[in-house]
Formats: sequence, structure tokens, C-alpha cells
Amino acid sequence: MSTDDGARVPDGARAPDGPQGTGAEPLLRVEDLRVDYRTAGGRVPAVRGVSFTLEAGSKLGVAGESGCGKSTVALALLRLLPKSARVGGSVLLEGEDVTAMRWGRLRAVRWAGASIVFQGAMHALNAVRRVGDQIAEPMLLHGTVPPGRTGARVGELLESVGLPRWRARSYPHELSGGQRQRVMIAMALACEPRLIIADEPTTALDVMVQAQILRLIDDLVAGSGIGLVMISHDLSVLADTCDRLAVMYAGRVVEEGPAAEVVAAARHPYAAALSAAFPRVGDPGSRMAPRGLPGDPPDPAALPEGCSFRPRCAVAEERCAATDPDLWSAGDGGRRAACVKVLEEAV
Amino acid sequence: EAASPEGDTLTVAISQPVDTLNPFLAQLLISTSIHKAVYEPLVAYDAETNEPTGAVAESWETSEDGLTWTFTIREGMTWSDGEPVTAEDPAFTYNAMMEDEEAATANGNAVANFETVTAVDDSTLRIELEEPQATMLSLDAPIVPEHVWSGVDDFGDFTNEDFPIVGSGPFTITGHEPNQSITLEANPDYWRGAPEFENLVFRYFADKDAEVEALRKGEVSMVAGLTPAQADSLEGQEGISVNNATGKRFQGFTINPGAETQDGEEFGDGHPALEDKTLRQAIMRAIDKDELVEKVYGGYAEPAEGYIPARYDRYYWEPSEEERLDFDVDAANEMLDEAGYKEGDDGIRVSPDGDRLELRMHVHNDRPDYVAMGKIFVERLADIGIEVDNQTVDPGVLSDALYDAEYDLIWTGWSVNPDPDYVLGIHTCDALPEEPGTMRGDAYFCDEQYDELYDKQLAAWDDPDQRAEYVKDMQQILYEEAVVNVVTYANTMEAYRSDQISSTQVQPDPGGNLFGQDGHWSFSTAVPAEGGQGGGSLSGGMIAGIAGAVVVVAGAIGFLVWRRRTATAEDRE
Amino acid sequence: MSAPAPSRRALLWARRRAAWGEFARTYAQNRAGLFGLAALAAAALTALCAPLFIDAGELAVTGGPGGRFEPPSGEFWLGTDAFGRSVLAMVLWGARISLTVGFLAAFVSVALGTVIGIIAGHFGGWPSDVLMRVTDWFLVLPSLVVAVALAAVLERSTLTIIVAIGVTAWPATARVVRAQTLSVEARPFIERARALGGGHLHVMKRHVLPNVMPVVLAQTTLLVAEAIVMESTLSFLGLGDPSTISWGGILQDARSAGAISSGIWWYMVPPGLAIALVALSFTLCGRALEGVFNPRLRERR
Amino acid sequence: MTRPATAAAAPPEEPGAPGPGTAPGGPSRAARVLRYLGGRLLTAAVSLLAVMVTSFFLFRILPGDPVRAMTEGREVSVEQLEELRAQFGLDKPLWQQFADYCVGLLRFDFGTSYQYRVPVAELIAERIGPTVLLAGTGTVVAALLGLVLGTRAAWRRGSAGDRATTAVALTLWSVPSFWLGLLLIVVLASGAGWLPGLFPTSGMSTPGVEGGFDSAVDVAHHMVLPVATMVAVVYAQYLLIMRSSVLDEMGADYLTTARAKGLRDSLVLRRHAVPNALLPTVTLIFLNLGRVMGGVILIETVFAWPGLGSLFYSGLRVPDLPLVQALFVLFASAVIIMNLLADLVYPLLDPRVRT
Amino acid sequence: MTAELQRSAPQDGPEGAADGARAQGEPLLSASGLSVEFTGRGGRGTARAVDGVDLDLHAGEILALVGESGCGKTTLARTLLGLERPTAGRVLFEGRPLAYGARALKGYRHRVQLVQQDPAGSLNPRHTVYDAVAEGLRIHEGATADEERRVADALSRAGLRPPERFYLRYPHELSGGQRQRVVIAGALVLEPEALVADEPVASLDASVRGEILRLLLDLRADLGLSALVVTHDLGMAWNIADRVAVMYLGRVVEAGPVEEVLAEPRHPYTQALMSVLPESGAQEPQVLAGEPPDPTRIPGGCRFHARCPVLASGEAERAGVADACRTQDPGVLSGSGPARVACHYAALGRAGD
Ligand SMILES: Nc1ncnc2c1ncn2[C@@H]1O[C@H](COP(=O)(O)OP(=O)(O)OP(=O)(O)O)[C@@H](O)[C@H]1O
Ligand SMILES: Nc1ncnc2c1ncn2[C@@H]1O[C@H](COP(=O)(O)OP(=O)(O)OP(=O)(O)O)[C@@H](O)[C@H]1O
Ligand SMILES: [Mg+2]
Ligand SMILES: [Mg+2]
Repeated sequence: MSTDDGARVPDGARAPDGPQGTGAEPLLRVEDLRVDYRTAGGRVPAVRGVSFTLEAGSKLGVAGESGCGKSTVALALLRLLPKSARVGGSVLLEGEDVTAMRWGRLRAVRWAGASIVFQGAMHALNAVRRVGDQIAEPMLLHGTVPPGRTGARVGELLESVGLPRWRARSYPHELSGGQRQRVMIAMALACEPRLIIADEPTTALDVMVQAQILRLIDDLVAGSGIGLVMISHDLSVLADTCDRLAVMYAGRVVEEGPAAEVVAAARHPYAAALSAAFPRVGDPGSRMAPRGLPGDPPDPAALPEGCSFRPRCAVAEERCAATDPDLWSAGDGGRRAACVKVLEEAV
Repeated sequence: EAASPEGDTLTVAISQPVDTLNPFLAQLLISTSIHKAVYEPLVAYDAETNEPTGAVAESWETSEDGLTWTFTIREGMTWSDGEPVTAEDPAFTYNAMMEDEEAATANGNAVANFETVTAVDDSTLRIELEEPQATMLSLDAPIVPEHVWSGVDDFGDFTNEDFPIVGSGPFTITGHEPNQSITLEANPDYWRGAPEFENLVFRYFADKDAEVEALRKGEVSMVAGLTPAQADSLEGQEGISVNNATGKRFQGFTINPGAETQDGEEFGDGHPALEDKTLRQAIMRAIDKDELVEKVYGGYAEPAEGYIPARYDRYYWEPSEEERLDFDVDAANEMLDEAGYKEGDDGIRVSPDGDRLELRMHVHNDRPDYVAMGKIFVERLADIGIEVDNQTVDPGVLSDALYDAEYDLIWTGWSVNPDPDYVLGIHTCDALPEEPGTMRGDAYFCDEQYDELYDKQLAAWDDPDQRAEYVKDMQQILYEEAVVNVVTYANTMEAYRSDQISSTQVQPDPGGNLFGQDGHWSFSTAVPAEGGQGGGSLSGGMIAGIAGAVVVVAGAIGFLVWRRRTATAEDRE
Repeated sequence: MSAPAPSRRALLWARRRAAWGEFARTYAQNRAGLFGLAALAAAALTALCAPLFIDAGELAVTGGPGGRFEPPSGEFWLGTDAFGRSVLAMVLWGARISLTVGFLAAFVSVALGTVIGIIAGHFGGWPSDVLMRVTDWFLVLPSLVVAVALAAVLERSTLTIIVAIGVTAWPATARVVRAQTLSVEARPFIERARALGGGHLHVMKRHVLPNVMPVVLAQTTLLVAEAIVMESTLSFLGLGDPSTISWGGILQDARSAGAISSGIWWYMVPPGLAIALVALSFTLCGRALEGVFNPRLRERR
Repeated sequence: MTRPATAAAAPPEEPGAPGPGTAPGGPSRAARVLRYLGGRLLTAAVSLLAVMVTSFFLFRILPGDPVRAMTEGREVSVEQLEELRAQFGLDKPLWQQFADYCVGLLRFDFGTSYQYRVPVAELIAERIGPTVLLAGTGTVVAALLGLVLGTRAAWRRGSAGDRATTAVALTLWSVPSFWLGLLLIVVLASGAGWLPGLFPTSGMSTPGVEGGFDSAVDVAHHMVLPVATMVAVVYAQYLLIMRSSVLDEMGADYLTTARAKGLRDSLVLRRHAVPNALLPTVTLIFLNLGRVMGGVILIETVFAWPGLGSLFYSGLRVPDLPLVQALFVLFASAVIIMNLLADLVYPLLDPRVRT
Repeated sequence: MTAELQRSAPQDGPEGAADGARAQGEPLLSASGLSVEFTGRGGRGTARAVDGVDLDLHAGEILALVGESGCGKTTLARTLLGLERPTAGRVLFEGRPLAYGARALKGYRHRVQLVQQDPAGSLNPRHTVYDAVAEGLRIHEGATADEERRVADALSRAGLRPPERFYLRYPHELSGGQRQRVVIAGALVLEPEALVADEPVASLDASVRGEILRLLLDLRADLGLSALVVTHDLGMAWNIADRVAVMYLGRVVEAGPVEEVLAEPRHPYTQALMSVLPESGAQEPQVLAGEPPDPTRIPGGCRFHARCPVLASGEAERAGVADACRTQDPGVLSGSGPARVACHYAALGRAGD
């Protein structure tokens, strides 16, 4: 899958070096992940070379606007993409390449090794089965809990996410959105995986409920050594929750670094615009001055030449049309950004 | 090869479910046919000649005035349960029909003219009539055993399904699966001698094609009512005999000459021009009967003139050369031109009174031959400038049109009994309705001369030849008036498995039919073929069928399993 | 109209053409749909042009050029019937009635069903209840029986068959349209139209109708298939118009002639195949249309 | 076979958007269930009433006088006709006939068949068995076949297998059932060419075959062709519905969840996709169970199956008013009852409707 | 109408718009004691979605209505447009109660426009942009000669320039932001006096949101449009609103100028909302326990008392208002005026000030 490699400069920067490059194999290492969807209108490159690593016990946030490929990355991590998707690159989960696993092994890794919390819990839960059964299902499947004990374990899990035990007998529609999301989280914890991938776990939830869920995730992950990949379009949420942050644009990571720093002082113009779009109540600068990004989100099927952000970039230059920059190192703490200007500064 | 249920079973395909096994109520042809094999009548029709022949009555005598008939009951005849048949039985039967309205349902007509019926002694039955009648010897209503039926209170409710049903005929009914089959067993004590076949089964089929297929397979031994195409295709098939019988039925159409009640009140909306005999005759001349025979019946019919089919040669009549209204379009057109029927702008004639000759034609939709004839008729009448509106309709619609006289032309046909009294009677003035909507004939025909002749033939009960003369004269009147127009006598086509039935009796012989006889001859005299096919209850076909089904199912399962295998091999998601 | 108007109209036409092109392209991706369309086009063409290459006189019962039940030969590719008429010619000619009945009957029932469905779906409340009760009532009646009864009562004609089918087939459409209307009515643009001041008629005409149209169109094509089969059934039961040639009518003639058991397969098989083929084509087209209008059916993971 | 338009198989009325649940066994739950049941029963009763009235008047408009039709071609006198008419109650004014009919219905007395002279109820009791046997077997086979094939087709959508399955189903669906039945008789019953006649041409049993096992086998043997005809024409709709509902579910997130849990493909299908996809299909099956009763008329006629369908067809031609009226009510009430059952079963399958 | 509009249009910039003076005088659109109840289907209880609301929208003002999901914001907005009939109270437009006759409503809807939450859904997928924008014109004025000019005008005002390029596009060919602009253009084409926007940017990407909000501000500046903006996002209220009303379970519980309310929330509910803003920084988030409230079961007393952290922490007890909280309804806040709060505890605090 060496489609648009030719246009790239310079080559070396693509190697996943950075601070994570310690000796021990990280929990999750994604290298040059690429996903194309085959559609009636041709190939849609939804993810175009995404690399990142996640250490056990740490939390990585992935932000970006709708359609930039966040969910595709999440699904690719467990090879859950539809048939129409072609995947390139590698996903190393505890050193084992998910993309090359046999089906049997893959099934064993799914959920027991890494589980997913999906966005719309109403749809991610089977409407006609009791939530208790759904939580118990992976336990029975992976044999992590002896069959006789699943009931008790389900109860424990529900309690750990703040739901009464009897809720195991409920059907999803009998639960509110927040409760459903809790069930999803309980389910994700069922097999005590090493990695949890949360794809927009709080979108569409009410502010107050969102806060509850975020806090819950925080509590559960903290100190348990579980790695968390949290995906959201809400940069402010991620900044609050995660250690590190990766901002995606048009199928690429355009900026990566410690969460607080990326939000406070983004190096990539897109990341900067995105964080400015979340106003701070009380900040007189944003009073009566909403800020946004002109232009429309990119269409992955028809990306512009060169830097894909160029058409919306306020500081774009001529050379941006020629190069589609990779992630360069952009400061301490393993900060990286994909903008020619960043390279200049670094040089 | 062909497999029959049992070698000694005669299986007859029937296309009509039995209405009831109560002979006082049964009206459908199939039921009456079965009853004929179960209950002997007083007098039967001879197998070969159609002449009256003794059945329950051995002999009979008539008084001078023809009002008193004395029948001598057959000696030593018994019911199938062993009881002797005595004069009490017919007396009971006829009296029931005379007294009980329900019992009169099916055969009440036969006793309509009876004054009294008495059993003088065990072997003598006396019938007193109100008027002399020529039809005393066509008394083929079933005679039931008094000792069984005297216990019946309500003839209308009694189903007569206590098997075996006690009868006196060659067979007794032993079982009835509604809408499926009726099984009969031979009566070993039948007075003419036990039938050769031990079992007689009538099996119901809903579809003519299915019947023929069943015959081909040997599932049934006899099929009646074949279409010409079916007869053609069965002809010459190994193990199958086709019986092509001369017709007992005539086909034709009636013209509404202007409907009237007996009191002369006109009603209905028949086309006024049809009152004109010339027009009616011209219509007849536009019809090519040979074409009908060829196209509709594939040759299995006779072009017809007279009202009584040719098979009854005593009464058969043909017009003389000058009387004939033969197919001749030019002649027909000429007749119309002369009579003042001018052609309109659209090529359709207009009557002298100014009525456009646009006629409605009603056709029974369940009679394929009428439907076909109707189609030809439409095109032929166009040749003489008459437009026909083809209304092929349900029988109900048709009879409404007929009884309300809201028609111009209707296709019709009657099955004619050996005694022609009834079919002649329906065209007397008496048959005209007393008030609109109650007529009992099938044409609003009324002719004084015809009525005189009808009375004469009825009175000539003691002189068959003289009676035949009268009957022929009546037919001539009908022909000339062209209200009731006969076009063909269609053959009756039947087939039976000659490898199951080696011989059987047609009626009349020769040229007669097997099914729907006036009697039971074809069943009671049928002889099983040598080496009749045996076979247990699981026939060869069934075994083959089961084997086939097993193979199909196994194949399907195998396929699914194979699919599953291949599917798991490339277990993609 | 002011100056830019013509350009807007031209643009509009260009858009329409493009939309059609898009539609055609999407449709063309469905091979079964293409097959159906081709078969239909052939059938329709046959029906239209039949008088050009078939002499109506040869279809008259007295004018059949061949002999009785001639098997297929060079002259009569599909043999002849009892009147010596070419079965091929009759089957080709029969397309006229069968297609007419199919289309008109489907039209009648779809028009009825659409109007009732939209009204019931739009107004809700008791009008909807009443209409749906009536619909349900029609829906439980055995449609074949009602059609048979209607066809028996009314005058024997093609129109009767159309009415009989149309009157019995609409409830299904009404339900589908109502369901679709309800789902359209739940969408925010309906509320926007109301908030803009649009009345009932405006909402039904401008918003609901265009959005239920795809369903209706697909439903129509499916119903045509049904109507054609129904026509053949009624004709087969002897309720057809005897003075016209239709496929069901030919089948009935064949059956009453005992063609099946007489080995005269050429009388029985072609009309049945023609019915099946045309019904299948309509069904395929209907499904293809459904696919085009409902992309959800088209591409799914 | 009548075929309800595919899309008519929409699930029953959308349940109101279910709000966040409360603890099970809330006080109003029983009341709600009762109200639901009561509502459905009432609807069914109203429909039934409407059908009864329809039935009476629908057949009164049938042309033709049953008495004349029955006696057609026979030698009858005017008096006999009048007598028959009086026996049938046809001489009474229409309103009185209607009143008699209604009173009769209340007592489950459908009158006496004109043709057969037995109480209609008796006739129906006699024939309902074969019809239920044929229609039931046919529906069960068709439904199973449709469900299995539809699921497989959807799961492997776009594959050669999918396309072949769908094409075959659609083709068979387009074929007039009576025609198919006749062809099957010719080919499989009488045998064509080298093919022996495998099955009986028609009827339900061979006369004279007796004994439990033998006659069961015999009936089964007779049933093959009619059932095959019925299944061939009918199963497509189950297949199509099942296929599209499985397809509808295919993209659903909960399936991705199931796969993410490490379930095998077949388990994902069986445990998750099918139970959800079954919901709309079940409604259709119930609806059809009701409709096939009326729908088997053609098949019973072609195969001389001694059931209600052929009884009805024969009654219609007379017209045997008490018989056809009663059968019509029966056919329609079968649909009503099955609708009712569907309404009652649906909540059992779909917990969302339960509350 | 245009002239009138021009006259009332304030010519000052967005900053000036926050001027307290605007809140004076006759409100343009107001709710007075407004209640809306939904009778539940299938045995569910009656939902008091809006339960006594007084709210005034003045000419040229942007009023934000915030609150958590299900508190009745949408219902209130719809009722203001006459799409829902109030079970009690009235909607007043220019001081006159809203009439619900077909004609009167049509006239009213000429002057007050609705912008819905979901721009994708609120455009008919089968209408072109031109049709969608011209729809209002056609409904109210039939075919007019200057239709095209007005449509072009509205489109360019909404930021779709050049308008001709968009005329014949279908909604699915537009991005989310463009769709919302089309919806706004459709509202503008009738030159309304007030706009009721129900979560106008909720379904849009964060980066696009700002542009749409800026559009609203620009329109207010150019046309003097007043707007009621429904949102659950306090940040958005901070971004564009002059005044804010916080709604809880069908009632407005705190209202006032944005700076006052958001800088110093006094109702415990508002405080909790503020605290869970992700960027709220130092403040320890006060996550309210329990589920969003249920309008079919509104608790007695202060409707917030069951979840009230002040009551739970015993602070209210100490202040001596706990009983009042549990039993006494704090009452309906008046529609305009300075910052007000419906809370026994806060009222106490103020009194104590
Ligand atoms: N099954 C598919 N077939 C074709 N294209 C797809 C498919 N799934 C996603 N895409 C395209 O891939 C791109 C990335 O989609 P993805 O769902 O990963 O975005 P996302 O960042 O998760 O967006 P959102 O925030 O809306 O969830 C989008 O342009 C989308 O249209
Ligand atoms: N048509 C209706 N029938 C019955 N209940 C309704 C109806 N519309 C709204 N409700 C109920 O009224 C309450 C308020 O609903 P509303 O839509 O106004 O809330 P909202 O504040 O807009 O919520 P969100 O932020 O989720 O849009 C909710 O509990 C809702 O369930
Ligand atoms: Mg996503
Ligand atoms: Mg809302």
C-alpha cells in the first residue's frame, strides 16, 4: 500500500521513534496504519498512515472532527472493519501483530485482550437480550469466569459501574442513556482486558451524565494498569481525561503530545483552531466572539494535493501545496506535529 | 409400470364431489350414477337397446284406460342384508316421495302424476294415475328398503351414511371419504349375478388433467368426460382403451323470441327484431356446423338438426332438403336484405323497425365447448352484419338473464333420456312462466300446434311408433321456428385401462357410453383383466416417490453441510 | 422572470439530467434490475408493436392459419391451439392485455393506497384510526375471494378485472405508505415546513408525497407483478373477458382443452412462462428501484 | 396463492418511544398489559363483526339463484323450486335472512349447506383438518426454508450463493401457483420421459389404504406435490423479508460489539442478528398463517385436496350461500386471530414492546 | 415590514448589544406562565414538560436557554412558535396573545422563525437549496417576481456566497455547516423579527460551530434580529448570548445577564453545571448523582431538592431552609429584569448580603 509515498518529505521522520521507544514492548503500538474503504465511488482512504504507541496504564486521547477516521482506527485495532475495508500497516498488541493473527487467535484476543466501548450504547447493546446475559457472554466465551460464577461476577461489575445488581435482568431499553453506557463499560471490563478502546463514550449524553461517565472511566482505569484509548471529537473532554492527545485530520495524526500542552499551545494550525473552538466560560476573550474554522471538513475521497489542511489553513503558504508533511518532533514530552512550519522551527 | 390399488378393484375417476348419499336428495349426476349401482329401480333401461327392462318389477300390466299399472315384483330378490324385496318396498318409496316434500326433492317428478301406490301383496304393486302417461316405464328412481327407511323421520336430514348401506343393486356402499372417494363392494347376491369386480371405487379429482394423468399411471381404471385433445392423446396408448360414444346430449342456442307469461304479459328486454322468424332462420344459416364440429370438438361430434340426438333412432328426425337451413352466408344475407334489414354505416344491419342488430350472447363460462362455439359464433354473425356482445358468464348470471328474459341468445344443451318426454315438455306453452321469472324451460317458446302434438304423444303411451311420429313432427316445428337451435351432438369420450378391465358394457350397444348410463351396466358387467396388477398398500410409485424424496432431502442436507464447511474454511467477517 | 432566470432553468435542467444520469448509473449497477428492465422493455415493445407483425385476422377463431393443435414447427414456432391459431402470436398479443391490466390495476390500487395512506399518516388521530380500521378490514378479507366475487358480479370485461384487483390490493399499499408517511412526518423538515407557515396540504403535497414517492414507485412495480399473476388467476378461474386474448385466458383455454394431459405442452407452458417472466421482471425492477431509493439496502457492511 | 405485497410485512404499530425504564413490576405494569390485551381484543372483535356483515352481503350480490343453479339441467317443477327456496329460507326478505344469519352465528349455527344438505359446521369440521395440515405444513416448511436461506443469503450478501438463492426464490414467486401445480402434476406425478411418476396426481389418500402408519405415509406421499407447490410460491417472501431484516441488522453496532467480544461469525449470526431480524419476519409469518387458509383455494383445487379451499370453490359456483358465508368468515377470522396472536407474541419476542 | 425592522435595528456592534438597556421596554416575544403537558400514551403518566415559565425576549436580544436533556427546552421553543398548544399560560407576541387560528398562526410564523437542531434533518432531501430557501416565501407570498433576488440575498447573508452556486444543490451535497446556513437562510428570507433556534449547532463539529454562532451575531448586528437560542452548552451561551435562562425540569431556575449568571452562578444547579465544564479547571466538579429528572414525576417543594448538593451536604439545613426546600415551591421567576434565582438557599444568601 505505497500509494502516495512519493510526495512525502522527508522519509526519516516517519519512523516511530519518540520517547516511547524504550526497550520494553509497549501495550499497543500502531505503525503506519492505513485503511481504505472500497465504495461505489472508488477507494476512500479513511486512515492514511497513523502511528502511535500506548503504554500500559496510560490514557491516549484521539480527537478530530467528524469523518477524520477516528472510529476507523478504533475498529482497525481489533480488525473489526467491514469487508470493504483494506488495512495496511501493523497493530502490535503486547508485541503481537493483530493484523496478522489467525482468526482463532484474534477471537481469543478480542475482549479478553482488548475491549471496546462504543458510542451509541443503545445500538451497541442487543435490544432483545438482557444486559446481564450480554455482560456474561464474553466471560463464558473466553472462559475467564467459571460458568457458575458469572451471575455473581456480572453483579460485581454492575456495582463497580454504579448500577444495582438487579439491573442485570433489565433490557437495554429500560435503561437511560447513561445507564446503558455504564453497562457498556461493565461489559468492557468483563474479561479484565489490558486495553480498553472507548469510541466517543460520552457523545450524545447530557453534560451531567457525561461528567459521571468520564469520572467513572477515570476511576476504573486509574491504577489498574489498563491502557485506554479514548476517542472523541470533544477536545476539551479529552484534555481533561487523557495523558496524551493525538489530533487527527483527514485520516492523519496532525499533532500529538501531552494533553494539556496540546490544548494550551497547539503547534499545528488545525489543532490550534480546534482548541480555540471550545470557549472557556469566563474568558472575556471569547465573550461575544465565537471562534471556528472557516471552510468545510475535508472529503476523504477527494483530498487536496499537498497538505490536506491547506484549504482551511489561515497560515498556508505556497509550499504547503507541494508537501504533505509527516509528524515531526515538535518539542519536549514527545510532542510531534505535522506542519512544515514546525519543522522549520525545529531545525 | 401401472399400479392399481387392488387387482380386483375398479376405480373410477369422478370430477364432482358427491352431494349426498340419500337417494331422495341426491341430485348430482355422480350421486345418481352411484345410486343406480346400489338401488335397483322398478324398471330399468336395457343396456343394449335402452328399452325398458324389468328390475325390481319382473313384469307389468296396464289397464285399458292406462290409469292403473300393476307390477309383479321379482321373485327371490333380496336386499344386501338378506331381507327379501317385496312390493312394500317400492310402495313405501313412492309413497314417501308423494307425501313427504323432502323425499320428493330429487325424484318427485316421477310420482307427480301418481294418485295412489299400493302393495297389493308381497309381489304385487299397483299404481293408480291421475292422467295416462307414456313415461310409466321410465321409472328408474331408486327403490329403498322399507325396513331400513321406515325408521327415518326426516328425509331431509338423513345422510344415509350407515355403512354398509343396504341396497339391492350389484354393489353396496361401504365407505365414503367426503370429497375424496366412495368405496363400494360387490353384492354377491345380486339377482343378475355378482359383478366380476369385487370393489368399485369412485375417486374424486378436481382437475380433468389430473384424472387423465391418474389414468395413465393406472391409479384409476376409468375416466369419463375427456376433451377431444385428451381422447386423441390417449388413443392408441398401450393398456388404455378410448370409448368414443355417440352423444346423448345436444348443443345449441336458444333465441329470445320475445318473452311472455302464460297470460301473455310481455317482459324482459330481448331484442325486438328477434321476434322475426326470418332473422332467426338467417342466423341459423350463418352457422357452419361442420366448422363447429371440427374446431370445437376436433371432429368428435355430429352436426345436428333435430332436437333428439341421433343415438335414439326411434325419435331421430332430419329435415328434408327444402326444409334445411344449411350454412350459406350469401343466402342468409339475401334473406335479411329481402326482409328489409339494411346495413348501417358501420356494417351492422338495422331492422325494419330501426333497431340496430346488436345482440347479447350469454355463454356458460364453465363449459369450454360453449365458450369456443360462442367465440366462433361472434365472428360468423359478423359475416351477416350482426354484432354480438359475447357475455361469457357464471352459470348464475346466465340463469338470471334467462329467467328474467334479459337476453338475446343463450347457449344451452340438454342431456336427453331414452324417453324424450321431459325435454319436449319444456317447450310447451305450459312451460312459460306464470309470472315473470318463474319459467321452467329454457326458451320462451310457445306454439299451439306443438302443444297439440305434445299431448298426442303423451296419450300414445300404448303405440310407440305413432308416438315417435308425433315426436318427429314436434322437432320439425322446433327446427322451423328456429327459437331452439340445435347445432351439434357431441360425442361422449371416455377411457379405461384395458389392462385392468378386459371388457365392459356400453349403453346403448354399440356406440354407447360407459359413465352416466341409465343403469349400472358398465360397472356391473366389467371383467377384470387377466393377471391384474397386485401390490400392497405401498405401491411402486409411492416407493419411488419416497426414494426420490429421500434423495432430494439428503442432497439438500449434503449441500448445506458442504456449504457450511466451505464457509467455515474462509470464515471471514 | 428576471435575467438570471433562464440560466437557472437551464441549470435546473442540467441538474435533472445529472440526477437522471446518477439514477441510471446506480440502477445500472443492479444487474438483475437491468435484466428486468430489458425484459420489460421487450414485453412492452411486443405489446405495442404486436399489431405490426401479427395479423389480427389470424387471431380470430375462424381465421386460424394452422391446423388443430399442431406441434411446434418452422411455421408455428410454438405450435397452434384448437382453432389453428399460432400460440406464439397469441402469447405475444396477450402481452397487451396482461400488461394493461397489470399497470392499470396497480395504478388504481397504488393511487388509492397512497392517498389513504398519506391522509391516515398525516392527520393521525381519529381520521387515521377510521381509515386504518377500514384498511385492516380490507386486509383481512381473503383477496382472491373478494376479487372472484367482484369479478363475478360485475360485467365480464378487462375493466372488471382491473377494478377487482385494484380494489383488493390497495390496503397493503396504504399500510406501507402510512408507515412511510409516519416516518417522514417524524423528520424535522416537516416541523420546519409547519413553522414556516405551511398548511396540511402544503406539507402533504410538497414534503410527504415526494418522500413517499420512492416507496410508492417500488410498490407499484411490485404490485404490477402481483396484478399480472392475479389477472391470470382470475382468467384461469374463468372470470376473464372471453373476447380478448390474455395470458390467463390462454391458460384457461389450454386447461379446458385438457392440454396438459394431452401432451400439448406448447399451449400451456408459454403463457405461464410469459406471466412468470414479466412478473419476475417487474419484481426485479421494483427491487432495483428500492435499492436505488434506499441506499441502506445497497451498501451495507 | 395470494401474496401480500412484500412491504406489508411491517411490524405492528410502532411502540411509543420507550422511555427510560423503571424497576420491573411497577404497579401500572399489569394494568398496562391488560389494557394492551383489551385493546387488541376489542380491535379483533370489531374486525370480526365487520367481516361477518361483509360476508353476508358480499355473497348476496353474487349473481345467480342457488336454487336454479343447483337444479340446472334436471327435471324440476316450479313447485319444487319454490319448495327448495323455502327450505333455504331464500323466500324471506333480505333483512330477515340477515337477522337469521346473525342469530345463527351467535349460536355457532352457520345453516345448512344447499349442496350437501348437512350443517355447514359439520362440513367445515370435516374439512378443516386437511386444510390445516396442508397449509400448516406448507407454511412451516416455507417459513423454515425462507428463514434459513434468507439468513444465509444476507450473511453472504452479494455472493454467488446469495444471488442464486434470491433469483430462484423470485422466479418461483412470480409463477402462478396453479400453473406450477399443473406442471408438477405432469412432470412429477405422471412422469415425463425417463422420469417415472413419483407422486400421486391428486387427492389426499389412496382409497383402501388403512392402518395408522400406512395411511400416514400415504397422506404424506400425497402431500408432497401440493406442499411443494405452495412452498415454492410462498417461501420467497419469507426469504426476502428475512434477508432484508438480517441486512438491516448487519451494520448494527451491537453486531460489531458481538464480534469485538470474540464471538464466532456463526454465533454472532445465531445469537444476535437472527433474534433481532426475526421480529419483522414473525409478524409476516403470523399474518400469512392466517392468509394461507384463504390462499390454498387454488392449490386445493388443482390437487383435489379435500380441504376448505376446494369446498369454498365448489360452494362459490352454486352459490351455496351458507357455506361460502361461513367459510369467508372463517378465512377472515383466521387472519384476524393470527393478527391478534402476532400482536400477543410480538411483545414476548421484543422486550421493547413489552413496557 | 422591512422598514420597521430597519428602524428597530440597533446600529451598535456586538459589544453594545450586551447593554442592559436592551432589557427594558415591551418584550417582542414572551411566555407567561407557560405550561405544556403531554398525556402519556399507554398508561404512562402525564409529563409536565414545561411547568410554568415566564420568559421575555426583547427586540435585538440574544437569549440563551440552557438546561440538561429533557428539561423542556425544545418543548418551550416549539410552544413559542405555536407548534404546541400550552396547557396553561400564554405566548405573547408584541404584547398580544398568540391566536391559534390557521390564518393567524400563518401570519405569526411569517414574523418568527424556527431553526432546528439537526440541519440535516430539517431540510427535505428532495428539495434543492433554492426550493428550501424559497419555501417560506412561496407559502406566504406565492410566486413573486423578486423571489430569486430575495433567495440570493438570504443565502449570501447566511454566508453562502456566491448564492447561485448553491441554488441547485441537494442537502446531501452540503456539509453540515452549509446545511445549517441554508436553514438559517430559509428563515431569513422572510425577514423575521425573531428567531427561535433550538440547539442550532449541537450536531455540528466544534470547528464549524464557531462560524455559525458568529453568523447569528452578525445577523443580530445587521438586521437587529432577536434570537432565543436553546442549548445545553454553557460555553455557547457565553459565546453569544446577552442573557441566559437556566431551565430545570420545566422551570426556569435562574436567569439574568450572561456575565452575572455564568460568572457567579447562584442556583446550586447552575453551579453544578458550571463545575462539570471540562475546562472549568481548578473547581472540583460537582457531579450530580442520579439520572436526569423525569417530568412525569416532578417532586414537591423545590423541584431540584432531591439532587441538590447544598441540601445533601447539610448546608441548607444549617441555613435553615431545608424544610422550605423540601416543601415549598420557590415560584416562577419573572420573564426579564436583572439576575434572579429560584432557590430558597440562594435567596437567603442574597438577603444576607
Ligand atoms: N463502511 C464504510 N465504507 C466506506 N466509507 C466509510 C465506511 N466507514 C467509514 N467510512 C468513511 O471513512 C471516513 C472515516 O470514518 P470514521 O467513521 O472513522 O470517522 P470518525 O472520525 O469516527 O467520524 P465521527 O466523528 O463522525 O464518528 C469517513 O469519511 C467515512 O465516510
Ligand atoms: N410529544 C411528546 N409527547 C410526550 N412527551 C413529550 C413529547 N415531547 C417531549 N416530551 C417529554 O417532555 C420532556 C421535555 O422534552 P424536551 O424535548 O422539551 O426536552 P429538551 O430539553 O429539549 O431535551 P433535549 O436536550 O434532550 O433536547 C421530556 O421528558 C420528553 O420526554
Ligand atoms: Mg466515529
Ligand atoms: Mg431538545
